Amino acid sequence: MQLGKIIGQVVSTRKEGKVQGLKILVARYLDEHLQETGKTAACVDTVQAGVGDVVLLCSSSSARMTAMTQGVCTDNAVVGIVDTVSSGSKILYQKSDNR
Amino acid sequence: MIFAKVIGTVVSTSKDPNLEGKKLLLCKEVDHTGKPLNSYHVAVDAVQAGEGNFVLISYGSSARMTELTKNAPIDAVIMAIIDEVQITDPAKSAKKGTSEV
Amino acid sequence: MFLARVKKKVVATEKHPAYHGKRLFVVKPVYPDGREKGTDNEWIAVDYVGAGIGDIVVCGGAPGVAKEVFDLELAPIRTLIMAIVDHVDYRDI
Amino acid sequence: MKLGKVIGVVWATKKVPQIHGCRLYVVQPILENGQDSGQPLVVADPKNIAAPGDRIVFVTNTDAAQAFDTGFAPVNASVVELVDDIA
Repeated sequence: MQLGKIIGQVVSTRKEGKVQGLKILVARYLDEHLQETGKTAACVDTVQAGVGDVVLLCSSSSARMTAMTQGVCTDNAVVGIVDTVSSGSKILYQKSDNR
Repeated sequence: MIFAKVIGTVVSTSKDPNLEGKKLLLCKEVDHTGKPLNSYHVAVDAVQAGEGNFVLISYGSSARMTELTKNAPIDAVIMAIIDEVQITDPAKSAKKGTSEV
Repeated sequence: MFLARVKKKVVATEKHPAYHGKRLFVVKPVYPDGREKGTDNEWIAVDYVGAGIGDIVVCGGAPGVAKEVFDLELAPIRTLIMAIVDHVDYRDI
Repeated sequence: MKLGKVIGVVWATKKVPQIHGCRLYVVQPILENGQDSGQPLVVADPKNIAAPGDRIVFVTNTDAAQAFDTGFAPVNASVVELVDDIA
């Protein structure tokens, strides 16, 4: 999985059957130091993530393994909202409550 | 499979039910000599790895082929902790001096 | 799927059971006019149609395809030679 | 599938049960003429076909798990043939 930061949402009225009713978010990929990279991805939300959240992004066929994305034509899904990322005793990221 | 070094942990409370009870580790990809490469993975731990360990990561749909990760939305799994990488071809082994792992 | 030229035959005695009795070739992807696509581009493919060295063939495969065409329980086979090309009709764009 | 040369062995005592007893090799992908092609990778050898120094054929991605008797193993590449000759 990769880390990403939610920067927006895709609004689309005409979608493929099974994608209807699913929230599609725009995430910017983060590197291992939680710094933003230039790459972004559209991904199906399965955990009610919001803009500003640092999330776990699952790609390829594994993205279709959640209850919400089973059989859906997606190859990228948000599967978790990250609380903390730490390296040794160093905290690289801590989710704040007042987002 | 790719070589990686465990550099941190990732904690998440609101996640897919299939991810519950699984340890997520932040892993930096390295080459066979231990030289860091330009990518990383958040991988599920299937072998009780810890920070600093030199490990093997299986990625993509193959990552779901352990009892722990079966049918879960997981695209990277730590499937072995490496004791040693023995390179027989002298021309290929640790060109850049000593290993960093 | 891709067009390729059969270059050489791979000879092996020790192999995975799924490969018993199968011929393996080195194939190089080509453009429709027969030019090779890059020098660093080479695949090993299992023959399904009786191809020979020098033939232009259609190669490809997907997970599980080999299992079906060879009727095997387990088939760690990805790239198959699926067709021998007689000629390619194409237009330069 | 690709051609490769076994250039090393990965020793790991702690691994997932599916690959117990299966050797893991560092393989350098090569071309038919022996030239290197791309970066070395780790390849599992479920049927104990290869040894260091050998030229092999390996299969990647989902199909790699099919080289195991169970068809279920978290590996990205598996050895399927030991090359005697390329003619």
